[in-house]
This record gives sequence, C-alpha cells and structure tokens, in this order.
Amino acid sequence: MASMNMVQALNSAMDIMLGRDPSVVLMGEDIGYFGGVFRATEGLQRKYGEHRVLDTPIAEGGIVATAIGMGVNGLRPVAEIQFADYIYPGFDQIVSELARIRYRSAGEFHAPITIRTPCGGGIRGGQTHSQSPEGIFTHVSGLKVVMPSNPFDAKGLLITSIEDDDPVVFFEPKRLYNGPFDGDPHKPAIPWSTHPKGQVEEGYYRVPLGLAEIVRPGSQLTLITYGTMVHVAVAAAEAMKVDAEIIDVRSLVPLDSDTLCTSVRKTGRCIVAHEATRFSGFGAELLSIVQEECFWDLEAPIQRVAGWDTPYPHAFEWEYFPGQRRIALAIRAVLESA
Amino acid sequence: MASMNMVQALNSAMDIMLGRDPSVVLMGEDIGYFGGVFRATEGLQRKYGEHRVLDTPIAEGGIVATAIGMGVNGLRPVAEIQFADYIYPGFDQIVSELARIRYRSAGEFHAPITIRTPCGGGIRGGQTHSQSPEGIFTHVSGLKVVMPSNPFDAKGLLITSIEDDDPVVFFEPKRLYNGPFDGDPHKPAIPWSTHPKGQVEEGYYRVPLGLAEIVRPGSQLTLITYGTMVHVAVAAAEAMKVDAEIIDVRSLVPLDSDTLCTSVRKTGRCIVAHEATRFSGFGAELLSIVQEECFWDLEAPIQRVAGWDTPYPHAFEWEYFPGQRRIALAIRAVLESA
Amino acid sequence: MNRRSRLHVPRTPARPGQRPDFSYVALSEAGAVPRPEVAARARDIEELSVELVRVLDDAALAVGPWNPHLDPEELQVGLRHMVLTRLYDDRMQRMQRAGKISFYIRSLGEEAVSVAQCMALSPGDMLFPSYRNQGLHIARGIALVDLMCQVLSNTRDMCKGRQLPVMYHSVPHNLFSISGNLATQFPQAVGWAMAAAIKGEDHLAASWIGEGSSAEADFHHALLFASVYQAPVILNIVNNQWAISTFQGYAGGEQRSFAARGPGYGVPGIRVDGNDFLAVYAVTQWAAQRARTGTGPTLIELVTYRAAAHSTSDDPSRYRAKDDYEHWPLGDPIDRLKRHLIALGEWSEERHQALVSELEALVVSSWQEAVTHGTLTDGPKLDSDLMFEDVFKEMPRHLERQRALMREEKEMPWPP
Amino acid sequence: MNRRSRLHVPRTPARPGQRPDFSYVALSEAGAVPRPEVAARARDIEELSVELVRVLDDAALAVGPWNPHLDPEELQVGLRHMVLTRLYDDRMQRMQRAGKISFYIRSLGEEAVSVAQCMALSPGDMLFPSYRNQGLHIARGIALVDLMCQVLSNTRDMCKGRQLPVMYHSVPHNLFSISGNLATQFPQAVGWAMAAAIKGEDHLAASWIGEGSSAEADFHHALLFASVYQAPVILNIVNNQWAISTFQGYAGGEQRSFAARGPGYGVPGIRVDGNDFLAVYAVTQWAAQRARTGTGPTLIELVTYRAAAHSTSDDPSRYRAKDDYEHWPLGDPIDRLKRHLIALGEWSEERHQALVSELEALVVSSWQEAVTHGTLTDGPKLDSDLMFEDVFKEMPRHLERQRALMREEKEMPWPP
Ligand SMILES: Cc1ncc(C[n+]2csc(CCOP(=O)(O)OP(=O)(O)O)c2C)c(N)n1
Ligand SMILES: Cc1ncc(C[n+]2csc(CCOP(=O)(O)OP(=O)(O)O)c2C)c(N)n1
Ligand SMILES: [Mg+2]
Ligand SMILES: [Mg+2]
Repeated sequence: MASMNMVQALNSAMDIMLGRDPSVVLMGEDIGYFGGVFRATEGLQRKYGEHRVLDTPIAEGGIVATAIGMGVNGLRPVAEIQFADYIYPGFDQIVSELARIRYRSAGEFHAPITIRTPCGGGIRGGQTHSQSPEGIFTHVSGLKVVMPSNPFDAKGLLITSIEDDDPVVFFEPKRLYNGPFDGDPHKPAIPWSTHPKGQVEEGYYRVPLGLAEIVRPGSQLTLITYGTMVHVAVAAAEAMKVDAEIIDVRSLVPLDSDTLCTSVRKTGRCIVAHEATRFSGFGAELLSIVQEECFWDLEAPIQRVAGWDTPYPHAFEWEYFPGQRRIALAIRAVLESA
Repeated sequence: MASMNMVQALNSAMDIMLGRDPSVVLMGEDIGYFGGVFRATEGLQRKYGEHRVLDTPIAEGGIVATAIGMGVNGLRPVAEIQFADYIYPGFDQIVSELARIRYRSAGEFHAPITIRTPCGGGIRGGQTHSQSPEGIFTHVSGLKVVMPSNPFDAKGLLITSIEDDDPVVFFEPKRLYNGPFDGDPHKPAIPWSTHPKGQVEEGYYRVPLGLAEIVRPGSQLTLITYGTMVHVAVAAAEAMKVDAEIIDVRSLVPLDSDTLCTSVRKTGRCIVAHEATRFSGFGAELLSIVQEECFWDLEAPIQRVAGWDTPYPHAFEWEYFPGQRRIALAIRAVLESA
Repeated sequence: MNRRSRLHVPRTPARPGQRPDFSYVALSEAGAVPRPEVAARARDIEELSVELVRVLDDAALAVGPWNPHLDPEELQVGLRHMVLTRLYDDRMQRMQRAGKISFYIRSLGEEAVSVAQCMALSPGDMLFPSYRNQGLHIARGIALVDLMCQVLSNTRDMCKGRQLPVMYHSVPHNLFSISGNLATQFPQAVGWAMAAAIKGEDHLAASWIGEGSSAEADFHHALLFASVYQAPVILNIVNNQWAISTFQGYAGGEQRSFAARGPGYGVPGIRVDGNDFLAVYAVTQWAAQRARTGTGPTLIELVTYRAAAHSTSDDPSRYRAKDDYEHWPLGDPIDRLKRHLIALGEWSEERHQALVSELEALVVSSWQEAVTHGTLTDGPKLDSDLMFEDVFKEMPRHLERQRALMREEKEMPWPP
Repeated sequence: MNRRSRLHVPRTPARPGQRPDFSYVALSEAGAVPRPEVAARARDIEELSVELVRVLDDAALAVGPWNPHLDPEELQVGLRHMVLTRLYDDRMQRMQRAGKISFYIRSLGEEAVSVAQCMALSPGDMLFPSYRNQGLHIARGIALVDLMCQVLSNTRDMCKGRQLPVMYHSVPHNLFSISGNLATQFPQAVGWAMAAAIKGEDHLAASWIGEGSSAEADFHHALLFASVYQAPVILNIVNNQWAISTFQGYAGGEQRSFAARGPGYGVPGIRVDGNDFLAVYAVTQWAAQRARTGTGPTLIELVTYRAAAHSTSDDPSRYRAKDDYEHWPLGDPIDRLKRHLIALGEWSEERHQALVSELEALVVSSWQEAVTHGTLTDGPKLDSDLMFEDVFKEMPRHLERQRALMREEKEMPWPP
C-alpha cells in the first residue's frame, strides 16, 4: 500500500498496463514529453518510449479515429481528451463508430479503447473547463461509462477499463485529482493521504465495472451519486445528521441497479445527485430506474440534486456547484414529505 | 385550408418564410437544385435563387459553423442535416458554440438558426438512417428541441422555430412524411389527406413552442409521447379499449410540464413513450418530472416504452420498433398494478 | 438586402435538358506524365497532383513510364473481376426492384478503381472501403453467395441482419466493416497503419472515400495524422464527379484537383485516370512501394464517373443530363481493358462473350443458393434475439431483460 | 511486437537542457519575395506559401515590393498599440500572480500579428479572434478598463461573469465573442463572410487560430467553404511554434508550411514574417484587397514565437529550452519597429521611454478604476441571478424555478 493522489493512481494504472501488455499505447495532446496538463502520464514516455506514448495533433476527432484503427489492428489505445469539454469534436467517431463496430460487424471487429477525460467543476475553469457530459454518453448503446471518486477506485477501474474489450469512456473528476472535496471551497484543501481511499496498492489490481459501492451504510434515505458529489454527499449527510446510505455508482454503464434498488427498498427514500446539468442528465435515468423498480417502497418522491441548466459560469462557480446546501434541501424534502 | 403531407407542409413553411423575410436562407446537402432527398425544399431554389437556397459540401460541421457565422451576420439560416444519424459531425459546433454564444457574450451576439433533420425508423433504413437522438440535445442548455407529429404542427412549429431568436433543433419523424403511421407495417399506408391534421392553412401561421397538445382526452391513464409514437399510442389505446389521455409533447425544450402534470394528477397513471433507445433517453426526463411533481397522485409506477438499447437493426425493424404491443404491455402494467 | 449577392456558387456543367459538358476535366496524354522515384519527396512531385496519369492510349495500347507491364493472365483476371462486379451489380439492382432486397448501390463505371487497386496490393494489406467498392470484395475472393446473403439480411448474413445491404466486412479477407457514415473509415485506416508501424509490421492500410465525402472532417484528420506520423497508408479519393445530386465543384473540385490537397500536408497527391486499369494499377503499386519502404502516405485521386444512379433510392434524371455517360471522356473501364487485351492478341469478342455467360451463370447460381437462406419477404428468418448480441462483448443485464420483454411481446396475441 | 517500431515521430528541436535550434525555420531575404497582382489566381502564386514575406532588413529599413509605404504617424500608432498590449499583458500577468484574477494569457512576442493586421483592415470588417489576439482589441480602441473588468469578472464585466478571463467580445468594435474551444471561430468567420457576400456588402471577415489548432476539423471546414463559395475572408494561422508543450511539427509543420495548406483548396497561402510589422501589414492589406474585389479568400501563416508561457497555468521550462527566445531568428516585433522608426529619424530612445511611461501610467490608472468595480477576492460582486439569463432570449419556467431555488439555497444558514 502507498499513499497516492488520484493523478498518481491513474499514472500507476497506465504504467502497470504499459508494462504488462505491449499492445497498450497512450495517446493525446501534451501527454508525452510533457506528461499531460494534469501530469497523469508523467514519466511514461521516458519509460516506454515515443512509440508507446504518443503526443498527438490537437484534433480530438482524429485522436479517436486513429485510436479505433489501432484498436482494430490489435493495439489497446488509451486516449486522453484534455478536458471533457473538448470531447465533442470526437463525438461522431465515438457514437457512430467506436460504439457500433462490434455490433455492425456481428462481433468480428472491435476496438478495445479507453478514452480518459477530466470532467467537472470547482477549479474556476469557466464554461469550457468544467463540464460533466457523462449523461450524453450513457445514452449511446455500446459504450461503457465510468467515473471514479477516489484514487483506489480510479486505479482499479482504469486497469479494468483498459483490459475491457468494449470501449470505455472514463471520466475523471478533476477537482478530486489532489484531494477529496466536500463542496466547501473556503475550507483548506486536504490531501488524499488523509483519506482511506488514498491508500492504493502499488501493483496490479482490478475494480470490476458494473458494481456500485455503498460508501456509507444508512437507514433513513438512499443518496445515489458519483464522482466529486460522493464527498459532498457524505459531508452534507453528516452536517444534517441524517443516517443516509450513500452509494457511489462508479460504473454508469453497465449500471448496478440492484445495489441501488436494494438500498431504496430498505430506506424508502431516495435522492440522486450529480454535478451535471439537471435536465435530461444521468440523474433522470437513475430516478427512473428507482421509480420503476421501487415504486411501492417509496415513502416520498425521489429528489434530484444537480447543476443548474445553464453553462458553467466562471464568476458564480459556487452558486452553480451543487454543494452541501443543495443536498441538504433535498434531504429535508425527502424526509419531511408525508 | 389545403390537404398537405408533412413534406409539403414543411416546404410551405420554408417557402413562406423565404418570401416574408429576406434574411432567411436555406442550406444543406442536396437541398438546392435537387430539392432534398426527401423533397422538403423542392422548387425553393428555383423560386428564390441559388443565394437564398444553398447546396453545401458534405460537412455537417461546416454547415453548422457557417450557419452560425451567417446568423451572427444578420441572416436566419435554416440548415438541413440529411439524416439525424449524420448530425454528430456538427455536434461540437452545436453544443460548444451555437448553444452558448448568447450566454457567453452576455446576450450581445446570437445566432437564430434552425437545424432541420429527419429522424426515426420504420423505413428499413438500418442503423444509420433510423436514429432518434433528440434526448441528447435536450441535455444541452441553450438549445430548443422540437418534434412535430403531423403536417399542421410541422408547418406552424417550423415557422415559429425559424422566427425564434434562439437555436432550434427541429426533428422530423421521416416515417410520418407521407402519412400517419400507427406502428403496423402490414396495414396499407394511408395518406395525410385522410387525417384532420393533414388539413393545413396555406398561409402564414404559428404554433407556439413550449406547448404540448392533448391529442385525445381520457381519464384512465396519461400517455405522454411525441413524433411517430403519437399515432402508435392512439392506435394502441383504441385496440386496448382504454380511455387514455394522449399528449403530444411537440416541444421537448422548452417543455410544457404543466399540461403533462395536470393530466397525470387527473388520471393517476402515466406512460411515457418514444422511439429512441430507453437508457438515458428523453423518457427518463419526462418520467422524472412527473414523478417529482405528481408523486402523491400516482396509483402505479410510471412506465417507459422505448426502443431497445441497441443500434437500430436492419433485419429486425419491427421487433425493434416500439409498436402497439409494447405500449399495450405498458398499459396493462399501469392499470393492473395495485 | 436589395444589393446584388456577390456569393460565388459553383457551376454544374450540365443539368437535365442541357448537353453534357466535360470540358472542365483536365486531361493529360497517355504516357505523358513522368514516373518519379518511389523515394521522391512530396514537395518535388507536386505536379502529379494536377496531371492525369494514363497508360492506355486511344489505340488501347499501354504506353509511357507508368506502364506496369502486367502479363496477359493478370489482365484477364482483372477483366474477370470487373465483369463479375458489374454482373453482380446488375443482378442485385434487379432484385431490389423485384422487392427481394431493401436497397442497393452499384459501382457501374468505377470497376477499375476497386479491382485494379486490390490487385496491386497484397492480401495482408488492410482495406477500409466505402459502400461503392464491391470490386475489392470480389477481387479479394469473397464468395458471391456471402455478399448476397448480406444484401438479403438472411440467416447467413455476415452482419447478422444489423446492417443495410452492401455494408460488408470480412476478417479473413482483411476488409473492414463498411460504415453508413461517410468518410469515417479514412482516419481509421491511418490509425491501423500507425499500429502496423508501431508493431514493425510490413502491411499497409488503404481506404476509399468519394470526392463528396472529402468535405468531411475525417478527410482532414486522415491526411494530417498520416503526414505527422508518416503512416504506411494509401488514401484514395474516388472522384466520380457526383455526390448524389451535388456536383464535385461543391466539394472544392472547381478550384483545384482533389489530389492537390495532399501536397499541402506534405503528402504526395497523384491524379489518375480511374477508368484505365493499367494506370490505376501502376499508381497504386507505386504508392504501396512508398508505404512499404517507409516513404509514408500517398493520396490518390481516381478520376472516374458514376454511370448509374447513386443508389436504388435515387433518380439522376432529376439533376443531371440523361446521356452524360456516353460523353464521359475517359470511357468505360471494362471496355478499355477488353480492347487492350484484344489489341495484345490476348482476348476476343468470343472469349469475352464466353466469360460473360460463365459469370452470369455464376451470379444466377449464387443467387439461387443465397435465397435458400431467406429473403426480405420469405424463407428462413434470422432469430430476432440476435438483435441484442454484440452491443457489448458480454450481454449486460438490462439487455437480457429487454430481450425477454421482446420475446413476451412477440408471443402476445394482437389485436388483443 | 518485438520488432522495432517504424512509426515516425516528429522531432522537437530543443527540449530543456538542449541548445535552441531554429535551423528548421525557412527564411527569405527581406524584399526578396515578389508581390503578385491582387487578382492573381491561387495556382499561379503557390510559391508564396513556402517563401517568407519580409520587409524590414537587418538595417531596420523597409525594402522590396511588399513595403506598404506607411507614413511615420501610422507606424507610431502601431508601435503605441504594440507597447500598450505588452504593458497590459505584463500587468495582468502580475495581477494573476497576486491572486486578483484567476487566469491570464499573454501574447508576448506576437504583438505585431494582431496590431498590424487590425490596422490593415477597416473598422467594419468583422474579426473572429483566438484568445491570444488582445492586440486586436487594443488596436480597435476598446478601453483598457473594459478589458480589465472582463478579466476580473467584476460588476462591469462585458461577459457578466460567464467567461474565463480574456474571452472578450465587442459588438461596437466588431470583435466576435472568443471561445474556449479551439478553432471553432475559423469556419464561423467564413459563414459571416458568406452572409456579407449574400447581402452584397463590402465588409470582410478575418479570423485567427494557432498552428496547433489548425489540426482541428474546423480548419478544414473553413478552407473548404471559403474556397467553394469564394468567401471574402482572411484566415490567419499564427504559427508561434508551440501548442502548449507540443512543437509545431505535430500539427504538420515538419512536412510542409501551414500556408501551403491553402493552395490545395485553391486558396492562396502566404507565409509572412509575423514579427515584421510592415510585412504583416502589407500581406494583410493585399489579402483584404483580394477579398473586397471578389478574388476570394486568403490563408496567411504568420511566423512568430510564443515568447511567454502558454498561460498562467503553464511552465514552459518543463518542455523547451530556457533561453530559446533570445535565439529566435525573427527578433522582437516591438524592437524591430522601434529601430525602423529610429532609422527613419522618426523616433528616439527618449520618445520611446516617454511612450512607455505614459502607457504604464494608463495601465495603472485603468486598473485602479477597474478594481473599483470588484475583483475575484473583494469589492462589489455580480448578482448571481445573472447566471440564469441569456441561456435563452426569454427565461423559460424551469430556469425561473432554478433561480428561485438558488436564492433559497443562498439564504439558508450553513452549517445547519
Ligand atoms: C456523415 C454523412 N453525411 C451524409 C450522408 C448522406 N449521404 C450518403 S451518400 C452521400 C453522397 C456521397 O458522395 P461521394 O462521397 O462523392 O461518394 P459517391 O456516392 O459518389 O461514391 C451522402 C450525402 C452520410 N451517409 N453520412
Ligand atoms: C477543442 C479543444 N481542444 C483542446 C483544448 C486545450 N488547449 C487549449 S490551448 C491549446 C494549445 C493551442 O495551441 P495553438 O493553436 O498553437 O495556439 P497558441 O496557444 O500557440 O496561441 C490546447 C491544446 C481546447 N481549448 N479546445
Ligand atoms: Mg462521388
Ligand atoms: Mg501555437
């Protein structure tokens, strides 16, 4: 066990996979010599060479397309999109090609690609460095979608994603790179070394896709969330002194609906929370599944906590960010009602 | 009043707007001399000239981008994307630019663009001529999203969309171009002339955005849908002999949630139906809103009817398409339960 | 907006009712264009991108430095593949009209592109075709029955019913799955070639798009990545003058040749008579040698003509002159190779007739076998459970549930 | 995969610890490149895309056919704008370090690009800048206070707090809203120009992207649509050699100049010394005349150097040689214009010092005024209700509801 922040954990996962599997290659903007604008690939080009860790032109569409070709030719590319806000130029190749090659070729061709991309707000990045577009990708049949909330999961999930023969879009909540964040920007930042999930095995290990994790067991209500909001949810529940069961979805597709629904059947009350905008966000799918499967157990309407339906504004970062207060209001609502 | 099919109604809307407003221009692949692969712009280049009705290169990204520039320079472009399946190359310009220009420039710049695109299945088009991606666009703050289900609405909504100063993505259910379709491919096709909504005013009129329509009043349950599924829903309700209130959403963003919720409060039972894939589809948002606002009135869990979570397969069109049977099963479920 | 518009709109030479006009096509004499060293630098051979490499002269003889000097047997094989491609297309067209298949796309007039290029490459080279390259599949030796079963979406469809007709693929024949989304295969081929280079393997990748599709972003990404990493790839633009109803001028062809895009990226661009089997073969061979010797990518513009409708859904009489193909200056690829072989004394009308009859019989018998596995309208059908497979490698639970629902739905009596 | 990789990887001339090497930069003598007719056809002037147009020689005198013969007053105005741009950048950089603003991007060493190009255009021409064109805003006469208030996201921020610092816009000054998404403005400018042509208006559009951004699809779409419709647009690639840590070779610059992309699309490409105020002015004037006389679009590559870090978030010492800027062969744009004016007897060290002091005072007083409207950390703040406006022209009900929720949330006592 070693203490790692999320960047180091991701770096370790890629280091291990580059070492274990000669077909793994990394590609992306500024990821090679420089080691990436968030340092996630630091040292890897020096260690594995310019032909395993490729600096690319600034063309997300070209990065995804060439990664697909490499995947079809037996490599296992891990492509970094510098910010999730910049994944859209690659959208057609992801949706029309990457997600469908196995299907349209009746399983004869496939491209085992992992697309890593930092997402989410809380770093004063303004509208083009703060987006959480994961919901869009969960609507695309053929893609797996993952978002870790801590270094231990980040490493294990990334290794599993790289080894997975299906395409995975791997979202990294950049606000969590250096430490857990409970939504309060005024508190001094704390490092991952202070958090149990900052203790990470140095070697190879997997965290399976398709399994949610109960971060905090509880009886009064179920709070379903993922990414940065896991930590905000825990803090809000503690501040509100409610015995909430908090679940980290981790893998949005495939989704572990059993763990979610088992919990809601027990608590009878449910909140879904994410940073992404609310309207047609992934929270709507989570809410829908719980409603469909647990309707008769619900003692109050399921509440959604999310970012407002506007672009992410630079000056109003903390009025925009779904912090502890927004969760608290939802907690009140689910507990009070009826 | 004249009898028009949906293609003629759309053509009439564009003809009228080209005539009324010199800033309106049409652009797209094969739309000019040829009149479009679905004939929606037939005759308009001859009537208004090559500089008002532009044939473009095959580059959806370039079409949207140049339309934005034209919009910023005082024109009102109506861009056709030949199939909704091919809108993704333009996704970045739509999401990162078109949807945000007003916001990021504090209202000083905007681009009043309408993007028309045929969507949906039922024409043996296979996975790249049958998609219903509307849900993705409803998650993008700053876009309006519209889908008519008949010629009368198509014309009125298109005129309103063209006149709207916000960007509108206008989805046209191509299976409805020539006639209403109740989901049964074995019945002989019927023309719009047999349907009241096939009677269309020849002149200028508007159908406002943001208003749903109650297509069929009823008391037993509320069936919320849009596009082709409106007709399938009506047929299914009749076949099942249930007194369903069927609502055509028409405008997905902005959404007329009042009309939807008023109905559900009355009936206590709700089904949402669309052709698009189920997981994270727009149905999830509709279900979520109804659950949030009508929870205490619900006598049964809200049911979703949708396309399966796979690409649209050529050979299994009718096993894939959410036809009357799939709706019937949902009707049984909402009526039986409890 | 009362002032006159200054917008330039590309001119389309001949619309219905007008007489065909191909004066815009820049031609070179057969044999006139020099053949540079395989190792030549892109910037030193830019002229190739505006000239037109031709080998067959008006007497149907092979002349000049680009003559690949193929022996008659090879030429006869090429002729055979081209004739088979055309006969296959004819038959499928008629079957679509007969309602046996939902859709079809012919390559009439463009057979030399796919057949000659395929023959100039080696079997291990990976091909990323468009939907109008059936000659590649035929030249690579896929059984007609297999192609027909795909087109029929029947129980032996290689795509398990998931793709539109003509969207073939074949792992054993190194033919990548065809996409309905234009141009996406172009940069994918570059990625495949980059991987071959990374693995130190000798195979190259080749891809094809239409001139209209070159407007898509993928075209730019393909050229850029191919240039930056000097990937062993051949990027082919099939300029058949039309993109459905849209003339090639709208894709940029009015201002400059499509091959000329290459030099701007430091990639050699070469323009070739796409209906000249020998020229197409020679140019492809040259590009392949460049790729194999580490000299990098090549962009080839194949100048040809879409003699038929865009697809079975299209009616060209609405947008172009009816008899245009008769006026096309580069003739018909099958006719030209046939005349060449006859000029060489290696072929005759009789042998040609015999070939046609033999291949027609093959097409007919193949079709008869194919339909035993089902058609759109009758015969055995694919199991609709297949719809839920291959979305992912293993079927996730939500798809298992949906498959169960679909079965329930199918068993349900209707009307109730 | 034990065989050696054959993948080519572009070479970066000098990494930290290595000595700067700019031998890869192709130079031409000042005055050496001919100036073609404004009406020249793209294909006849392809050489311009690989030469380097230069006017100022080593003696700081203006020579050759591209000399725009500006009178000293204009040159002094240009010098003033460039100095002001640099002083503004210095100050904002320091304010970011002081925590007054969240982020900043300097244009150090590239001032001639924006200032000379802006001066060569007319006020009615629409400009679509990148984030490194502040010289355009200054040359168009936007008050420093307004730029500073944007950078501060304060109560007078033209963007109402919605954009990162430097993402300016101005309707009265015909400066389009800057996007954080690279290259998107390039084809938008073409669309603007197409609309101008459709409306029969005389104004042109101009846009700027970095050489790294030219890899994006938008670059291809811009050139293609500009070519097809012969739009009155000037497309500028600012080749400052770096894209954050990535050398221009990764954008294709190793194989060919960026200007050379133009001719492939039938668009003239012209490569110019971006640190030579007179050359930049002359080339832009030439391109503008082409656009206004209906000769169509022009692609300009401005060869310059990013002397500073990419942004305040960047540390170039991690990826490039420290003293590289001293070795940059094209010198410093301000220094070169200053020496030219002195050589003309129209300027002096004293006058320059006076100018610097005057403008420093202007920057300081502007900042003092700007901060009275608030900073990140203190002073008046924008009303957060503004967050919900301008998503749509009229606020839909769901946003009104969310605004109400936000207010409730803000009033809520916390911790509870
Ligand atoms: C991304 C995308 N946009 C539009 C289409 C619709 N479409 C299908 S074929 C075609 C014309 C293609 O012309 P070209 O590239 O010249 O190829 P050709 O048909 O001439 O062989 C178009 C516009 C598509 N399939 N994909
Ligand atoms: C679509 C997109 N991809 C990636 C980024 C991240 N990014 C911001 S600036 C930059 C480098 C741009 O380099 P260049 O175009 O040369 O402009 P310069 O900074 O040198 O002026 C990158 C990769 C972005 N903003 N947008
Ligand atoms: Mg074509
Ligand atoms: Mg740069």
